[in-house]
Amino acid sequence: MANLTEEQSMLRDAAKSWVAEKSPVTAFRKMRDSGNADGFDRAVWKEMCEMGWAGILVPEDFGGSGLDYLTLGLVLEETGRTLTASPLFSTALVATSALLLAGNDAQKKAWLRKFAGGEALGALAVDEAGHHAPERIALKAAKSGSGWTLTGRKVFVLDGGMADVLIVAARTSGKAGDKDGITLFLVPGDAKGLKRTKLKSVDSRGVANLEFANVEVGAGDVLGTVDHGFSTLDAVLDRARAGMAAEMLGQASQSFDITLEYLKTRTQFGQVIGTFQALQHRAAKMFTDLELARSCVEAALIAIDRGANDVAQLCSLAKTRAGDVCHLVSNEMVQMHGGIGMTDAHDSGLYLKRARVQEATYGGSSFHRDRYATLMGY
Amino acid sequence: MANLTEEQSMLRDAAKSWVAEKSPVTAFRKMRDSGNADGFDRAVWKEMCEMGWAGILVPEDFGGSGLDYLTLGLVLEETGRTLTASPLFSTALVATSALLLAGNDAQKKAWLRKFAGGEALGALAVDEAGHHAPERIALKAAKSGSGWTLTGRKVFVLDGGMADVLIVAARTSGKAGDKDGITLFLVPGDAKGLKRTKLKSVDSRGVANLEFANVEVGAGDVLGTVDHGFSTLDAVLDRARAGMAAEMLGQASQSFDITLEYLKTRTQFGQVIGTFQALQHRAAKMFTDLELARSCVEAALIAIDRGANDVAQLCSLAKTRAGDVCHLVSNEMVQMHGGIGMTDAHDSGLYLKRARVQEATYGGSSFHRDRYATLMGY
Amino acid sequence: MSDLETFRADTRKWLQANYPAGLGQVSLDDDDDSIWGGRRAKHKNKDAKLWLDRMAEKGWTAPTWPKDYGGGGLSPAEARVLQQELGRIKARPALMSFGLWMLGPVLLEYASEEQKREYLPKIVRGEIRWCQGYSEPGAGSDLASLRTRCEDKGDHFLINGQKIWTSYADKADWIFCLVRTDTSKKHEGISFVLFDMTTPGVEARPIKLISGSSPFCETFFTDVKVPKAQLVGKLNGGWEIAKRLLQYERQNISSGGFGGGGGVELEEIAKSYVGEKDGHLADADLRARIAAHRMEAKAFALTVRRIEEEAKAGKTVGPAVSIIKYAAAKLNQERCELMVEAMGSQGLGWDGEGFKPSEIAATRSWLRSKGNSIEGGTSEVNLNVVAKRVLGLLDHQ
Amino acid sequence: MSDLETFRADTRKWLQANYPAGLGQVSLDDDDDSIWGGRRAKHKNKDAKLWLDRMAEKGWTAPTWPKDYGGGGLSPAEARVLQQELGRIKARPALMSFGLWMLGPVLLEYASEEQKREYLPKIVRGEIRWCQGYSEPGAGSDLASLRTRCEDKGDHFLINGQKIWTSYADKADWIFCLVRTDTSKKHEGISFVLFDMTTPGVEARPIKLISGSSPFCETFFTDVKVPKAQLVGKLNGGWEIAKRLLQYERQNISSGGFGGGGGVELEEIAKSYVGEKDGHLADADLRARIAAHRMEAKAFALTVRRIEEEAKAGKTVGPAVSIIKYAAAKLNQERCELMVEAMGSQGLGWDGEGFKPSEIAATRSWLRSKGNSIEGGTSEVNLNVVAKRVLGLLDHQ
Repeated sequence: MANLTEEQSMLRDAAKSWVAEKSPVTAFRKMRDSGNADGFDRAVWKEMCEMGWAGILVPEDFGGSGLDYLTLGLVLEETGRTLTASPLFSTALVATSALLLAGNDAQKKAWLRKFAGGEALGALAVDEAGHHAPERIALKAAKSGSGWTLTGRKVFVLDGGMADVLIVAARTSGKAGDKDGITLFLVPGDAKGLKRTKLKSVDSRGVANLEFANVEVGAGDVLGTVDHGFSTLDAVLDRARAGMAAEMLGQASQSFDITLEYLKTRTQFGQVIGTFQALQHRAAKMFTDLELARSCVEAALIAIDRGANDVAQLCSLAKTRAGDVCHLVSNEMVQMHGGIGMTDAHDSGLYLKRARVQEATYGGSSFHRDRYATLMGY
Repeated sequence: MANLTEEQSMLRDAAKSWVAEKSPVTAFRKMRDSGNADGFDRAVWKEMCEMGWAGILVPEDFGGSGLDYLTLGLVLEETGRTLTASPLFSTALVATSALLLAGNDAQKKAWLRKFAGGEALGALAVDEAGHHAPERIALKAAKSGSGWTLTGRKVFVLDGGMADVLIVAARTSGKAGDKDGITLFLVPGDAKGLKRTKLKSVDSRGVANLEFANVEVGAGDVLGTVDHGFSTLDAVLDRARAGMAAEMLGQASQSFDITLEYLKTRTQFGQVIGTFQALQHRAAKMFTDLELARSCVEAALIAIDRGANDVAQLCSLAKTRAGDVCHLVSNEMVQMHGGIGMTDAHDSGLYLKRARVQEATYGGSSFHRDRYATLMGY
Repeated sequence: MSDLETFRADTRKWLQANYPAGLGQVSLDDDDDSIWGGRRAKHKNKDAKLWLDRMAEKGWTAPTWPKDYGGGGLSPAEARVLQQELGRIKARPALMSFGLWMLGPVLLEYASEEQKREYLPKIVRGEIRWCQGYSEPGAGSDLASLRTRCEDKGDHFLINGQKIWTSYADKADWIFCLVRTDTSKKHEGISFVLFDMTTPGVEARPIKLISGSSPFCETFFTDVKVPKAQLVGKLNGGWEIAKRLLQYERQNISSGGFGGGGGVELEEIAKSYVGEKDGHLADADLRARIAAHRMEAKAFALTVRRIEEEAKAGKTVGPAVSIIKYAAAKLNQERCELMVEAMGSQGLGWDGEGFKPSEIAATRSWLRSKGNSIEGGTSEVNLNVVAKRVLGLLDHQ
Repeated sequence: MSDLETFRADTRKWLQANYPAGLGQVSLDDDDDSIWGGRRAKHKNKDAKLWLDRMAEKGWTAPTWPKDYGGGGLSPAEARVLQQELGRIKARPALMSFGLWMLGPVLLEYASEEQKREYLPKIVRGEIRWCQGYSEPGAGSDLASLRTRCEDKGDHFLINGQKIWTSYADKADWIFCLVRTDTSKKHEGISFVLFDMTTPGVEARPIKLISGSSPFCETFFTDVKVPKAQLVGKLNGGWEIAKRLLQYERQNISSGGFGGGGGVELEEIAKSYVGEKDGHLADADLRARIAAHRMEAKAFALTVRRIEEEAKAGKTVGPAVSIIKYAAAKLNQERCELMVEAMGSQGLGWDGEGFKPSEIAATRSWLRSKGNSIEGGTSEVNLNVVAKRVLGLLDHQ
């Protein structure tokens, strides 16, 4: 664990106890079984906002507490432990980051205070097919009068079905594959011509497909500069990746702890199964990967806070290492629990399903290994 | 083990007992320590020829026994078990295959009988840099009068320093990277302008670098057809790969057996270390990979004998799976033996060194995975 | 013409005459009850019922069982010919049944004459559908630690306890069940009994898996009265029968079910979701991992073939067979992981809009595949067995 | 100006005046005997000798040891400043010594006053070079099973037995050695003794490794007479000292030696041997594996940094430290494997024509790296320790 400020430790501890008390896995399970299509519980979200988490990154002038990414990462790690499904990630981290990085005063005024107060939700709409490919954006934004007309589709948008405002990456020039010619737009969730389809994802989190049929937006809805949105988008994505990595780290740590506990209690052949050396070595290796992943996640968050020049590498590193350990531990959780781990009544499946969705979101390990190598020049 | 003919079983058993008696690892070690630059023991080779192994593939009209690749593979597996270094591979398998596949009567008459009788050695000279790349051949063969002039280099040629005849892949048209424009030539080992440098390889087998400075050969020395040698070369290479895979299978099996024996005798913490479950599972996984590799090696050899249409895939498969298991087992042999396995006095190092050379020869796993995927159309 | 050739000709003729034209084919995992038979089978498909009855009449649902018990009485060679001929016309299986695969073989070996005459013919005809009462919540890998009590009440047995992973307990008519008849010993305190699932006190509850609904059940026994005549073999002699039956079950799991990777191949799916670049899969990293997996799958398939050929040649089964279950489970899990990875977010749907049925199916198969290394002997137990039985390594002292 | 700043200023001034201009730098693994000191050091490099003497005079070869024993008597804070200042001028280490790293710390803790005054100053001044007599052919991972006998002969000890992996036994002056003084107990029968390697009956034979020559020796003791005053701590109380010393050794192995992957980076070497295609390594499969490895190496480096920062912040050392040795060994072995794979056949030479020195070095390093997961505690033992001490899993009964 990195050395934390007093404020960070306090917030981390507060999150820890709140999660244990108010948002155990049973709460997520209940939400899932209730068929709640939002993918989160509004009452729970309200509590999280009251604790100020929605405004961690929001400057004080806009009603937030103006803290740093490491702090938000600590909270995401704790909420990740129990699979807490909430807009914290998409609104307080992703959408907020986009506005902080590229929003003008009017745009910040319009949204940041609402985000911090829990009165509005935001979401980032980037991918248009099954695989993460930010430069392959094709959704067309055509000039019409003083504004723009958006036509195309976005898929698997996290909280896209609930968001009051969508940050949409669109193509204003060039062709799919060009980094130039991408522009970010702020689009109201209830915009005319926008069809939102809530999906039933394997991990029961709120995701949606979006169809844009001549959706009109004004000139003032451009976030950042026309045709040069990619660098902002990439920066937003890196913050999203680091945050997702923090969430995965929390989850993997929790599922490891649960599994370790089972190894210490389950008996077969007259032995607690945790005494079997093959399982001991597998557990020790998981622990090793968890420690390595923690270092990567913390380094990425700290680099963002310091505006370091290796943010991109570190975020790809954190996403990959946290994703890989989440992958490993979620599989071992099922295997080491045996038959009971295969039942829907047990939590193993919930961790397994959430893990794969997070691994794929904003680029899987394959994507980020390639990106890392490219960034390092080979 | 595939179902063998009586003849095959007999030869396999003969090889097994000969190897145990006449060519244990100590023999190879002695050869190595004697600083013998040939990389093999002529007396031992003479015995092997007397048993008819040099002529296994050679038709009876040319003094051989006209048997099949599976049979030769079985012998190579046995000689591989004790790291027997001999020209069996390069002469009786590789060079012989080249002549059988593309040689005209005169060429066959000139060499096959000598190969079978142990009066001449052959070698295949293909690669020109550290990595296997048969289509990247650049060694130039220029028409001069009725014959050709060869200029360029070949590296790490197995038995290249000893061979009486070299089968040299040269470029007669096109450029490095083209499959067309490659021609095979028969070049005497003592040809004027040919400089041979015997190398001290990590596994003490006989390899050499060859420098061709205007080496003159006649029109009759073209093996196969001008400019269309690649398909022959590829077929020869596949036979070489299958044979090398058989050798690796023998080695991996032997080093596994040695290690298993150690696990059953070495005591630490008052326990035979083979009772530790983590080691048991690692051993069981090695055994699994060995069984899978055996199936691939046998399938590749049988496919060659049957002239099946998937020889290429199966040879890449056999080379990869046998190479990977050889890699794994050679590492585990050192690790499971602990400190003693690190000493030159122990055989672990000999198996480890030979393994890596074979893995790289005629394409490593990375090369063959790529080739396999390409052959399968993705 | 050899007897075998005559048999082949007759069989072919008979099949031409008796295989219902309208029936066509069906995949092995099809759960149409007409294939599983039993008292409660509705036999919606009349051709299927006809096919079952015709095959049962000849005893060909159990080709090698003695005619006395309703079997076909065929020699192994004849049975192979029958398989070949059925394969030639791609015939749909007439009957799938745990009775045929697991119970029948052990009854032939351990049951009394009366029991054989009572139970075997009904299995052959698919009249009684059986389920297997083995695992318990506290007895998984360590099956012999099972606790379901079976008390001798003089004129009957009284059974109390719980089983888990009882496949199709909710659909089966009878159960073959391991029970504890002596609590003072472990392996020597187990007996093998048969009873009717409609007996008062028997309750089966389907288990929902992480992949959705499943054939598995939790099965509860509360004061279940079982006639003593339904004990198979000796009292407290059930463990030997149980182990023998497991061999048949594992053969069944290894051969069928997973491995190979049927349907559209992984690389084709990857191409369609990831795209291509100069004729190669666009994602080079994924391509390398798919190639490595496909090569392992090929190596596995070649190994299965090798084992079959060795068996045909009448050799004693080589050690390779011991690794089949472990290797098959590992392969299928890798394949499923690569499949959902290749599909990206399209492979992460549970159901409903936005996902094709083939995508949902891939996701469910991926989740279900996690059980491959647990059911029918965990991979850890498989590796222990290889280490000890095949490699001769000893137990930790 | 704070005391620490004054100390920094004085130190900087002293270094300017006393660091021999002609000395320059040297890599840590340099085996020039002037760096290792000892009775047999030839000190070919006079500047090195001068540098050693000047540093030893101030006790700065052992900065934190008490002045009474020749040490520098510096506070940890001052010692850190000294390190920083030495680093600032890239000073060559004045003395490398098992005496400084391993023996000294335990002598300070366990030795008698007389022993401290006798041995510590000579360590500080590099007069005596020490080697470590721990492992035996039959006692590797299970060190406490060591058998080297040490009998009490009244006025002296008599030692018979054999040690292995004794680094530099052929160059050292004295040995700190674990011996068995009670055969009836295991851990409680071990004692920690010191003796001169020139004592009659001591013979050291260098060990040749798979990678070539090495500093390791087999060391034989035949009726070696050792004064009883050279026993450290209590008779049969050596195991506690031995374990404490191992902690210092492991710190040493983890921090220095392998990991990180210095010199030219793997990817650069791969580029030069494999070539590039559209700015990427031409072999996409190798590229993906190199990237995965380099990311793990980065994760490891970040973890080491995290541990250091936690330590600086005065936190109790977190559990992460327990995995360092295991992870470092694994990483270095992967790195070496990828290195020789990237070099192709150029990475497979032993020596002589046809291979560059850098290629031979890579091959030897690859072979030597196989020892990383064995020396100083095997990876298997590391994982056992993590499982038991950190994760709280129990021993198999």
